[in-house]
Amino acid sequence: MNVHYLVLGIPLIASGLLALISSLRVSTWVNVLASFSCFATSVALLFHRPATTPWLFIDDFNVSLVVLTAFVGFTTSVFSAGYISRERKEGHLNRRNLRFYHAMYQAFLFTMLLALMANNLGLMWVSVEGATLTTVLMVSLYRTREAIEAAWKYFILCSVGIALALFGTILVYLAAQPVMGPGEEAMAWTFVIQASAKFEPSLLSLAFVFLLVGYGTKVGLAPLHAWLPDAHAEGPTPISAVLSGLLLNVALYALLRFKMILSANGSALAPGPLMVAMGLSSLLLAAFMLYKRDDIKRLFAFSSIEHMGIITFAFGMGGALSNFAGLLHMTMHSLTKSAIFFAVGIITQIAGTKNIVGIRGLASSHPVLGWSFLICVLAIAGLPPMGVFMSEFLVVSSTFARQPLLALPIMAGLLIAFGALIWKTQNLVFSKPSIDAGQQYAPWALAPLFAHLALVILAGVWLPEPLVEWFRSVAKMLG
Amino acid sequence: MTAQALLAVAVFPFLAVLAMLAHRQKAAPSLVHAGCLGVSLVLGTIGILSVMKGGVDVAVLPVGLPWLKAHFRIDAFSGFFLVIVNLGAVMASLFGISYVRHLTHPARVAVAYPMFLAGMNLALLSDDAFSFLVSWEFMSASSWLLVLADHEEEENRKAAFTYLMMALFGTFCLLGAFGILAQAGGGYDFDALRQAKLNGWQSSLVVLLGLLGAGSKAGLVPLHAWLPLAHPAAPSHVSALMSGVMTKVALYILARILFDFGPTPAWWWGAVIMATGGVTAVVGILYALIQTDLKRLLAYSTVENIGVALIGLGVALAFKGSGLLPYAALALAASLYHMLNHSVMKGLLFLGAGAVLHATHERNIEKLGGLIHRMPITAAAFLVGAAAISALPPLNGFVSEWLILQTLFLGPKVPNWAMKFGSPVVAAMLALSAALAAAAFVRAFGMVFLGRARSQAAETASEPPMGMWAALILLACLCALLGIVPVSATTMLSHIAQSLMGIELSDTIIEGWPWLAPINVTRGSYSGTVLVASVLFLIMVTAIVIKGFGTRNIRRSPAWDCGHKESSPAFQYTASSFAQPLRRVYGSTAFRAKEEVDMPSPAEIRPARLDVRIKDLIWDGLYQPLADGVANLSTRLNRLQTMTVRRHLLMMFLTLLIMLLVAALRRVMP
Amino acid sequence: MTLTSILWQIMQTLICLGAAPLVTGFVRFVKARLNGRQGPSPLQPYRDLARLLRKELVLAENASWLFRITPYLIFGFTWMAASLVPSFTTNLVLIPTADMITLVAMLGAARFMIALAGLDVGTSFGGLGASREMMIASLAEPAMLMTVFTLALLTGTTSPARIVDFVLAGGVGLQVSMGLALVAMILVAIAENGRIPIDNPATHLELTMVHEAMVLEYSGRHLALIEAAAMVRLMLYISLISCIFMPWGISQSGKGLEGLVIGLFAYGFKVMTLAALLGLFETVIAKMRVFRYADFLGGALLLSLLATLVLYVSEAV
Amino acid sequence: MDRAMQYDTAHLIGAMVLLFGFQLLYQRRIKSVLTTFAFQAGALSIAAAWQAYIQNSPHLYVTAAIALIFKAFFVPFALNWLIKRLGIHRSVETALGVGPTMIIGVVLVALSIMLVLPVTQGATALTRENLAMAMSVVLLGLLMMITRHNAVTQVVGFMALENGLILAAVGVKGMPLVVEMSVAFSVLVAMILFGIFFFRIRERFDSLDLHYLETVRGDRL
Repeated sequence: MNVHYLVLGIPLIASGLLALISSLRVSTWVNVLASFSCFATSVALLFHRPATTPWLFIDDFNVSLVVLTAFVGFTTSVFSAGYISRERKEGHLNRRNLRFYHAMYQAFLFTMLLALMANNLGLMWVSVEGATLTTVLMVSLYRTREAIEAAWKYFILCSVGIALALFGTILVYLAAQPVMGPGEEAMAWTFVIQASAKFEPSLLSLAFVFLLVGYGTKVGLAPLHAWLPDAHAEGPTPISAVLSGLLLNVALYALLRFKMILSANGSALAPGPLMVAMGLSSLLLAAFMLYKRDDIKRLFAFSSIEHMGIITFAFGMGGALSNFAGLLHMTMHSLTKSAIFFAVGIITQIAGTKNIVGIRGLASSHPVLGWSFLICVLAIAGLPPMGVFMSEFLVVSSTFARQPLLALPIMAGLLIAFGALIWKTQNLVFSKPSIDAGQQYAPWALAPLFAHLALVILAGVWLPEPLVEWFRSVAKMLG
Repeated sequence: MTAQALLAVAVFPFLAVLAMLAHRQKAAPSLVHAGCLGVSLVLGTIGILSVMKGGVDVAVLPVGLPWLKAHFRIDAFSGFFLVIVNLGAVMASLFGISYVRHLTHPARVAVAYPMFLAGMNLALLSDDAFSFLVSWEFMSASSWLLVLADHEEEENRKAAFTYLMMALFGTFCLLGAFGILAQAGGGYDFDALRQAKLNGWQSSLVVLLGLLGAGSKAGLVPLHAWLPLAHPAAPSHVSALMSGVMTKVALYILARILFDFGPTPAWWWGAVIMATGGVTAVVGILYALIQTDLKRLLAYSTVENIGVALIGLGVALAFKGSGLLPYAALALAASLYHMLNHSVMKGLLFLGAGAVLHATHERNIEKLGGLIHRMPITAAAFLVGAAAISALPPLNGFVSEWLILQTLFLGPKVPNWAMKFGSPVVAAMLALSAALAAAAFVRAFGMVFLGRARSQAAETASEPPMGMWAALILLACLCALLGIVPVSATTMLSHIAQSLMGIELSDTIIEGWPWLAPINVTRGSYSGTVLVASVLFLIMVTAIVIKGFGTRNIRRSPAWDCGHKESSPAFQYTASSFAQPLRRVYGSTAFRAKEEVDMPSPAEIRPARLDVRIKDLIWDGLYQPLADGVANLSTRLNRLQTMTVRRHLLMMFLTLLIMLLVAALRRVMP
Repeated sequence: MTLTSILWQIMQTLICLGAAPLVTGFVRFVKARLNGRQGPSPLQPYRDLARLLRKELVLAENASWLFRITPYLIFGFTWMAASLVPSFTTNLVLIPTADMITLVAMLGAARFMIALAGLDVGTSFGGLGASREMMIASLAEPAMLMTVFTLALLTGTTSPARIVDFVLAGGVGLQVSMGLALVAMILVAIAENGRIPIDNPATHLELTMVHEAMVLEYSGRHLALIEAAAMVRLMLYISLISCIFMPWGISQSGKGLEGLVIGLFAYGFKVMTLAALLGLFETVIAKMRVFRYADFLGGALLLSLLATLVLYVSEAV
Repeated sequence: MDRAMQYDTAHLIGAMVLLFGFQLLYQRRIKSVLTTFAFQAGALSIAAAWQAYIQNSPHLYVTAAIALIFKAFFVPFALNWLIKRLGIHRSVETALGVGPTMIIGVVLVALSIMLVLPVTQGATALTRENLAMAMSVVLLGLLMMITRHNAVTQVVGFMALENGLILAAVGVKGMPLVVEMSVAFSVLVAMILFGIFFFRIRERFDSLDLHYLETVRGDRL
């Protein structure tokens, strides 16, 4: 049987299983093991590609994302083991919550992997919606008013977004059906992309607008981003990690699939300018918003918006360099940002507050944690030798070369965001410590963070050849 | 050669790791500095060799951008800067070996210090835009950490933040310049950038971005804001490097962009850069004149010297742009020579300040004084540095400023009015800044070392340990040497001119040892060697005559001072009273200086007061508004986040409508 | 370099030192006569110097080594500078050692040292003198360099000897900018030598004093050296002005002995005339308030800048 | 009966859905809103059934059934019950007056027609007009959501939007997964109802925010 069924099957079964297990320790272990085996099997996809069906497929684009998702899913599960147990100890969560949490975690992984592997556009849509639902449930896990409110906001905005996305999907089928005849093939991306040159351009343009607004809501592009910071802030930190690290990517991935169809069609409305506009607005808005943040999780949620903006901008600019940079940035961002949320999780737990002003001098009280957190932030802020720098280098330089005027807002946005991040982090990591060094955390809790950091730094210095090849071929497809 | 250099640089990270692991050991920081000393020695020698040998040596590592790889290369030009950097590094490390031990947090410094050196060296070695910017950023980040070495202080954090922001701004500008060049040249490696064919506005944009990018690092007015903040915050031997060396790395890349990459920019850019340099020089030294913090003062004097070096670059560009290659080579050599000299003098001065700081824990010159009695060696060395940086013969500062003046005198040879009128004005600015520098450093030296001690700390000060003053002595000797036998240095420069201008300098600048003569000897010439020799001879004669003539007995007595009896040292002339005449002359315009005298009427017993208010126009006029603007805007935008769900839906709806309209209109009007 | 050039160099060196007190004395003499006083003989400065040299040295308690070496350095630099200005011949072996920029800078070095010496003892008068001296210098030096710039543009060189050659060869003619440069240089000379209206060399205990304030603490041979240096500096400026703006009679290399004799006489005549003029000027003009120096010297700076720009108008270059 | 006839019937039904969509905008009492919505759902189910018949694709009957049972009967009843249970106002509270809302609605319809007009090549008249109507219904639903405070009316608006989607979906030949989609949406709606009930959202979706605005939301400084 094909590997990717396995990759999808493991989390699905695991989530069913976890719904039944009530012991915390067991379920934690099952969760970790399931995520790990899922990741292990997904690695196999790198080496042999299963045959394409109208429903599922693996290509240059989603293979790396699938592995990335499985990997981050795994590391996050490791992190969440430590995090959750502490939450349980401190009595923030009861047994029922946790059972539910673990089940949902696997279900969430499943839906995301499905969305990535889906060849059928409808299936992709369904699984993205599924991902939304599962995360909604997890965000409201704490049952505090804020949590419920955040979940509610998230739910309403995203369901409307989802609805619009569906309309867009229907429109695409509408455009495909006269050319390819009715049936599943007219909805399978691999077939659509080949025929799309003959599609009705104006239908495609129309479709893309709906898709951009629909999936864009999930990507968290301003001004559709309102749900994102609250959802990140109020949910358990592991969920914030996967939200930022994975879900946004998945939504963007869906959007890019359609962009490919458009650029393959040629005469349809050029998606570039729209995406550039959305990207810039997200970047600039988030950059300014960062200054007003006191809640550390909200801070990094907004930084996610900012980076999604950069990525969208890059893809909007198009061209080999920008697209490559966009893909690289997607990967790097999800690795780095989830690492940051790992650190943030530990910090908030030992500091007992999410308020940045209340946390000071981490480097003095908890050197390892403090410094690794600092490095993560520097990485996300785009300092070498970390991977984000490489992508930002490509984006900014190529933009300067092609559209100097567009480069100015990008530069301004990056600078402003950088300022906010560094200023807040500097005060958090340095100055006189506010947390007593006695506050301990499990030493292995940093392991996932280090894993991510190692990858990010490695990528900043050296990228493996096959990955580069995939990215370049995808970049070509993205036009 | 390049390979060896890379190997040597690779040692630095190990030292950093070592420092990190052994951060509990007391001796570790000193050992790390010793290691840095060794490595820098190696790199410096490599630099000298490659300058002497000329030629180009390339190495490629399979890292960095996948399709680009990391290119490294040493030519005479980068070799020269390798010399500058590692000369400074050697001295700073030598000083640091014993200095770092007395810092509050030696470990922090010991970790970041090697990384900083690595960053600077790599920046010089790298031969493609990507690895250059990586090392450039690395340099900034590590020095940021060094500025944060004492991060418990609020203002240190502020300084570090400002510094990092400026650094990033610079990076983005350079990124832009490289981007445009790379687009035109078809690749990010410097060879491609050299081949780049640009049209008019593109090359102008490149120069502008390069100027902003390098300028923000080098401390070009008005991008100099970070220097006076960061230098006092960093440990002294680090500020010696940041100020004396790192700024040169910035000028290095600027020179590359101006003379090496792409087509030669239009001559008028030369005029613009020359003028910027002039303004920078004058503004910098004017600010230096009114500082009371010794290291701030030195930082501003760095701004001045960067301006001077920039004048040279500008003139060189103007000459090259109008095809006067020999003159261009001369101007470039002059500018480079000034960079070398400045790195030596400024290193000396900052290390001297470090010695003072170490002895008194006091940076405020109003609280020092009389140190010449207790720290004679430091005083002598600092005196040499001060004289050199005030461009006094026979020291090195004079030689380079003399050469730059000579090139400015040639300026009107450019067949163009901007230069014809510009160069005299800039020459006046240069002369003015030199004279003001003399004033500033008389003030600095006088307040710190001369007179009577103004505080307990100054009274109980003592000479620093040998490791520190050894560095001071060496640098002082270097100052003298570079001034007295400049010819040997200028031969070195001629190779570089060769590599950038394609014309040997040796026949234009050297009229046979020991005469230094631009163009030819009839244009005016200078010989430090002969000068020193004859002045010494005359002094000797005088001494002998007086010995034979007058009485030898000396009587010590209280200072006469026209019969005034001055009990307390507080009666001495203070730094601010010294600056008062100059402040009256220049201050009223330069920084809106206002003096308010409150003289009590004879009956009253309250003391009289003199309040002086001084504004930093550039900060108030440029940086503060920026910060406020960002703050305001973020407050306004923040409202978006506090809307109701329905309003957010409205936003979505509007976005959708706008996009639909775009799609629709695209049909109506294609 | 020939034997004669070495010989003339030595002679020049001796003259500029030996004649300096006489010139100063002459100026004082002229002033006294113009004031209607008898006044001391022009040879008085020699006696003063001799007396000072013989006197014992009184050092302030906290005077440092810097305070003690300064007089020698000042004297050495000034003397050297003076002996590099072609007075009666341009055929001097050391001429290429320093051009006019270097001369200015050498005097600057001397000033730097004396200002430090003023600060060394830590008296308020010393500081006052030093700060004012540096303020004056900050304007005078640029002005001087700008005149040098003018000459360099006009004559294509910054070496005084070459300028002399050029002017004697009639390369200049009558230039407006030359005139402006001359005025500027005279103003600078007045300021640099601490003459009225900038400073009054004959006063003490005035809050307006500059040069004297710095050397208050000096006595004995140190004071002698400093005084001598001041005299030599006056000599230097006079001979600089004379050799650049009225180089007539100066013997150039290749000229024989008679040329040299003519040169000597011409030089003596020029120096005396300028000294007399200086004396006259000082009697008719009044001392300025300290903060009007800026206007005075700023004027000099602008004049010299103007001189350069006028060159373009008159298409001399 | 010939194809043209079939199409015209399809359009007729679609037009009905749109008509009800308009009617939703000018209802002033919640009860009547609900009945109108029930009618719209009914019309939708007829449309689905008709398409199932003319495309002879039986699975659309399921869609029709879902539309009929779930939307036309269950949801209105559930909402009625909620109104009683939570004591929600009986009258529609508008953020924007009915008049302006209607005008905007007309504009939206015009926009969607304008957008669909250029669709010519390949696409049959069927798709064109169907699409125009579906899009109008979608936009009207969205419009309703943002111009009405009341929780119930907003749920209705959301479902109206969704009706538009289904209308579009069934209208095009051989669209796969239509059933799954309508199911998925039913789940969504169910969750919304659940949420309204569970979180006691009395008057408005956004009421939750209001007294938090000062305290939590976006941790304003």
